[in-house]
Amino acid sequence: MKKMYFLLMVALSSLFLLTPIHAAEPVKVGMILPYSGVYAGLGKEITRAFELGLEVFGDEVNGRKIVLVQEDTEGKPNSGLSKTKKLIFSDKVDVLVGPVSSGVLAAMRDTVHNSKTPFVIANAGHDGISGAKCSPWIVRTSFSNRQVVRPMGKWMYDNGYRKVYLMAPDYAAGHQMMDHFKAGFKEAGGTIIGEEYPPLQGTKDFGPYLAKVKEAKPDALFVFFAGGPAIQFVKSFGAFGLGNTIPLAGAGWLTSPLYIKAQGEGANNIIGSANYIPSIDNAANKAYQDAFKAKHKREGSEFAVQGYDSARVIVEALKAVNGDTSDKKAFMDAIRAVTFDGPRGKMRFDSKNGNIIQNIYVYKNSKTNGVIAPSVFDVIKDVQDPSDSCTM
Amino acid sequence: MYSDPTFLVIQTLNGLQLAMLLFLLSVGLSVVFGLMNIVNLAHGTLYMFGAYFGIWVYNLTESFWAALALAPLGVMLLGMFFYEILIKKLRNAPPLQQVLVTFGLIFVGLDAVRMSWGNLATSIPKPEIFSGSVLIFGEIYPSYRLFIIGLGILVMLVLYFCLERTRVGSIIRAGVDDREMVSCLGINVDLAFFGVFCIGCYLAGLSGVVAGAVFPVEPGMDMSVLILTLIVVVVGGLGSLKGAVVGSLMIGLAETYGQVFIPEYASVTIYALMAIILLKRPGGLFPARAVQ
Amino acid sequence: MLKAEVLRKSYGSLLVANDVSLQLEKGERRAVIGPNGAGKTTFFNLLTGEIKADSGRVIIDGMDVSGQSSDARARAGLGRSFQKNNLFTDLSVIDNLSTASAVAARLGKVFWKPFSAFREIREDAENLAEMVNLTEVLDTPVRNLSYGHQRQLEVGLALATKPKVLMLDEPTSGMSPEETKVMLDLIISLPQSLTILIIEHDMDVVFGVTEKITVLDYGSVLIEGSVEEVRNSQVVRKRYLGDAKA
Amino acid sequence: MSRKLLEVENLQAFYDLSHVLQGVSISVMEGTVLSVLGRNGAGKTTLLNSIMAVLKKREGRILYAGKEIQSLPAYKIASLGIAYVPETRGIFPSLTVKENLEIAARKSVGTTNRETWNLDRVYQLFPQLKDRAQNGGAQLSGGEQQMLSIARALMTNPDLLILDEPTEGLAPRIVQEIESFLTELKKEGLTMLLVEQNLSFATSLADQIAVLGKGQIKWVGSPQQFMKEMEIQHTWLGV
Amino acid sequence: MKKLFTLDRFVALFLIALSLLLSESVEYYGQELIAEITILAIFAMSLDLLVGYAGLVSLGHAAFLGIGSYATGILTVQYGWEMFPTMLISIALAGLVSALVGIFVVRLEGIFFIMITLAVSQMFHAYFLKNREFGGDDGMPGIQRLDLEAFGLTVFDPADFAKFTLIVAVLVYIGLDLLMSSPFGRYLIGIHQNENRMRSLGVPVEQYKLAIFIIAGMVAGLSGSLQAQHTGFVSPDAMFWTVSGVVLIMVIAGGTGSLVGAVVGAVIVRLLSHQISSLTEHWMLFMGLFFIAIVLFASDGIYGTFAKYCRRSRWWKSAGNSSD
Repeated sequence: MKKMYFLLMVALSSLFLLTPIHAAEPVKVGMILPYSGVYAGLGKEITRAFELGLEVFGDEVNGRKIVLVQEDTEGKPNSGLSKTKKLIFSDKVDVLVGPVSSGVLAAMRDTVHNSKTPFVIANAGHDGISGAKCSPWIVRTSFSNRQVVRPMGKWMYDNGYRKVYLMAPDYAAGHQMMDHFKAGFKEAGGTIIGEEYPPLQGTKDFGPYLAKVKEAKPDALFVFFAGGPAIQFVKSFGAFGLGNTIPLAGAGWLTSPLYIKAQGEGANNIIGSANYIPSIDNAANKAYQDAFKAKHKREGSEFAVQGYDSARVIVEALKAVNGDTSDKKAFMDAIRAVTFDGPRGKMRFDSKNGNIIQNIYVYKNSKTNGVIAPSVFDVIKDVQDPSDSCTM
Repeated sequence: MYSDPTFLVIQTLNGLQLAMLLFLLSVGLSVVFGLMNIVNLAHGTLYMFGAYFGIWVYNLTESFWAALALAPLGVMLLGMFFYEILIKKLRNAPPLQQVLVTFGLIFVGLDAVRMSWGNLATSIPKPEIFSGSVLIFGEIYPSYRLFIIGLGILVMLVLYFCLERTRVGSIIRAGVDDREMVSCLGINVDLAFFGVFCIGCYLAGLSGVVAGAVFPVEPGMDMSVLILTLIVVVVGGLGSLKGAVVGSLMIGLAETYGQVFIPEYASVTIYALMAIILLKRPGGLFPARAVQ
Repeated sequence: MLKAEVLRKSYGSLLVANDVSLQLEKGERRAVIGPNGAGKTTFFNLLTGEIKADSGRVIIDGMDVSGQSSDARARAGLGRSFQKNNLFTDLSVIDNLSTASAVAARLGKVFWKPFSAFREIREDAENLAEMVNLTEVLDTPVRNLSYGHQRQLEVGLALATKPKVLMLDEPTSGMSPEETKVMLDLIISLPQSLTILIIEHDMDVVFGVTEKITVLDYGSVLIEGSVEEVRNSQVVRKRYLGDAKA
Repeated sequence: MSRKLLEVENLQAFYDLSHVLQGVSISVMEGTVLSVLGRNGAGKTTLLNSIMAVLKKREGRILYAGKEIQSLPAYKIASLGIAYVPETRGIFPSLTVKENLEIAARKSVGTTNRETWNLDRVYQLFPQLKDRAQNGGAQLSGGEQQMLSIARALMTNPDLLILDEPTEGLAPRIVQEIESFLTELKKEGLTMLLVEQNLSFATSLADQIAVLGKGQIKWVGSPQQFMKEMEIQHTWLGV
Repeated sequence: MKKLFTLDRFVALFLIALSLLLSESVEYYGQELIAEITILAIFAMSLDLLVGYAGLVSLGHAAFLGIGSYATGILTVQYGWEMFPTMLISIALAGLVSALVGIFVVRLEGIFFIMITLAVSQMFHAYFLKNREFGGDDGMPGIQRLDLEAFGLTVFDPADFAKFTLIVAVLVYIGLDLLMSSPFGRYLIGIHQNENRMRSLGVPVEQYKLAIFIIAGMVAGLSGSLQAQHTGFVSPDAMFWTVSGVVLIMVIAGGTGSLVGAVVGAVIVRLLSHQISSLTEHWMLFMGLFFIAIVLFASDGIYGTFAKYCRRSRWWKSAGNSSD
């Protein structure tokens, strides 16, 4: 029983151990990502690519080594916020990179903004962050939800789809995606003939929804699904024989290289819009994919490229300030000024809202040598987040 | 369009396939819970291991059928292992301790899966003969779903036969009525119940493999089915085959029809259904033992 | 004081109470006897409302409580002990009794004042303990109590609510003769104004406590009468005393 | 020739903290019937439950055919050839009458060459049960339940039959029927341990009577002696 | 006569003193963590009222925390209310909702109570997840804190906010401790020990269960309001069933039925998972093993086992506390 008391004391005294060490030599990058929970795979993917980016672009600037401090958001807003505070106030990181989910991002935003911590968003697509909730301390190397799907609406109308059915999980990102697609599509002249929003958690079966889509006979079905549900959706879509009658289009993550193998035949012929697909043909992408393959024995995904580019942004910004992060404003300005030709093509930050300006790729999956993979179908150049509700 | 009979048939089939998956999952939990008084929250973990063992076997053999045959056995062994080292000791512990231990097992199982197979969602390919579709009233319908329905009905019949027509079945039913009396007839009733536990684990593994070809296989898949399974169990009533059958049919069909007819409330249909049933029948519909 | 009118209860085809009626005057003491499975405890439970009767009425002190729950009937004046000890096993004797006394004093809605500040409840409980001969084990947790003491506490809890009708379900079952004697004395010593209904197997106890007996069999009243009448009844001798040659 | 089939030596048994049996010793000779008499609460059922290991908290020695069985689980004790007809009868309500019987069916493990009990023979002895074969266990009357419980015990082909108040709560006609069945069984040489409150029933069947009171054996003797012992009857049985 | 200083109160005092001391000495993040854990501890205490005192194991208690949070967020952000009346209304609202829910659910038992509370909380979760007016799954940001200038506390200073939550926690503890020492509390203990007996003594058991369900809901609402103020936002995640599950685990791990046990559970489980998850992404494995170890080696929970040991040990008895 003494042990139990001891344990109690250890637990309590560990509070003392939280006393932070003063920022010494290294530049600390706080990786605020999910390492457990539903999005753990993406958190790891981004971290791996970030590390790869440091290897490629240099992990030392002016004698200061770049080190990572990883904290697990669990994909939950509360944990994410708590860990964000730890990284900012206890670890005193110089810059934050993350998170995966928009909910966590929304929870973190005020703390980051108020503490004036440079923050590079490496995945979460929450529209507000490049809209009303924008901050001078935040840039995004990934995308905003509307940035990816809005141009796709116009593109689909222009390419002959007039009546489209929509489907996405019933949560903010799902609705944002659909709303912006709808806006782009309707602006161009198309009609939405039906919408379905299955529950985000625990949709056990897409069969009922697919049967409804089938009944409606649209020109195309446009969806947003990612991760496990994307696998399940694409498999069901194929199994119900919709593949032969109704073209399926989606926001890029639908057939991510991370999952496309598990999706089997159903993934064939799907078209989509994405900020990245592995087969983009440029030198930077080739270098990135070669490096990633050499290290991880598979293709790097769109999640990975966001981590890779985030590393490059930070390294280049550090170079611009000679490794001096004591003036946070100057460091942040340097971040916002970074521009380069990366795997996704030319990229720079929108001075208006800090969101990345990038190409949006329309891709189509096809089968070559028994392997289904996306290839670039069309490119929509230099897409900005269209929002103007940001006032910095 | 909702009045179109073909549409209704298709949706009913969808509901049935979900119901059968739920049945495979819940019957074991219901029995373990209702008859052995073990609050095994880690039942979903067994399901997850079923799916991952399935993928493992599939990757080695390239055969769905090998996965279907072997993975559930692996899960059963895993279940037996945990029974021997942990659950047995807690047979008579207060329920809250069982909750804590099985919660611990959920955590351990989750990380074990992540360490062994990674974090990314994946899937088991369907077997060749059920990878296509069939025509039902002129509608294309995935044949694998019919396979699930068939398998579910088959398991139901086998369980019914074993329980109602065999001596072991009599022993189990008698054990539910009066465990000590069965012992006094010279029958090792604990062994019979251990067998029941093993079958419960086996079926959880089986449903993991079967579901792994439809649903994403990923860490965390255990938690989403756990709740669904518990709902089936309490709706049907603890410990009875009839309860598991009726409970899974109700929940499976309610979930499907809910998504079709009241999509706005799809995420709460089954919760609402359960709440209503529990308020009317505080012990579920067909409990094996009357609630005191 | 207590009136049961044609109480009936069946489980499917099994009739466990077949139109049982009973009337007790104030201060009357009545024993209910009958072979095991005759429906004595069921009858008790129908009176207390723990089992809902299919039909029939229960009247306590002129108040019809037929449709009411068991706690309402208890508040109307029914106090009962159980055949199987039904105590607060983790609490001490005094805590058991004071809990019951608090219920009797209707203190449940008092949440601002410490329970220990109610001296009078403590005194009540101590008096009760004395009444049921448990003074020397006041601070012993129930689970460490001897069986006889537990049975005494069982009666003590029933008494604590100051009932109008006290119902005792086999208060001496499982007791040693000495313990039985103690219990019998205890029951005899209860105030004469208290109406008592007792289920008992031990004829010494029955004859010691009461003059009037109701014999239940197969869920219905076989005979009701004085000790002598029952003693001499051929029906009862045959059914209950097993036609013994004694 | 005759040997002690069951021997209980200084048995102590506890329910929670109450010391129910305080050193009980009895023995049952092979081929005889021992009746244990006692009031309610004397510990009769506890004695039987202790022998069958239904009650596990107990001390002392229990021997069956010379072998110690007190540390065995209930099912092993039963499978040595002991059958138990408990006071509650223990009918399985979810099983039909036939299933109730079949579940118990077992070959004799003993050495005696009694005729084997099977479904047919049991139905011969209790024709009512045959009529009720497909009925659920819960649908039987008290008498039928008692018969089923005894019949089921016989299906295990026991060498020792333990009965706990088989006449309790039954109509006199049924008591007589049961008495005649048991007499039949006794004639076949089946050893029995019978716990009773019904004196006439117990004395007519028993070869030996033991009186249990206060958790101890107070008197042992033949039925004839017992009938003369008015004092014993009064003190320990309240007759 | 009961001792004024029971072991529970002694340990509670010790924890409070330690936290107050720490809130001065640790740096920013430590202070944030103290506030976070203190709020969690209040929530855990409210659940312990149900689990440990009334025997009602709820897997939906987070719903009331969420309602407290949302009420605080909606009233202050969308309606511009002052924080103090908002807090009172939040608590009242959580109480009102738990009354409405409680009327239906308190008569269920065991797993059925668990599942119906889960169902109710999932329905609330689904409502807030869908409702885009309140931010949908992104939740609602921009929630301010209670102005405590009058007491010399600056709530934006984490140390002061931590102190504020500690004071609230102390008040809640004192309140609940008094409540549980009152005749009302004794009724509950009686109900938990033996519901049937209480009924046959004349206690309308369901009414008391309902009362404690409401009180627990209100305290949960309070913790929700504090949490919204601490994090500055509220999202439906706060009422997902796993939140209830984790707190239930904390209460069991700490030891039920003493209030302090719930606090100890919340503190230890939270700190451990915090620390371990910084070290390894496989922190769940260690937490899982930790939970299993508790059941195997400290079956009354961490504090429950500690208390049992203390009460048996000589020094506690020698301090004159033979019976508490």
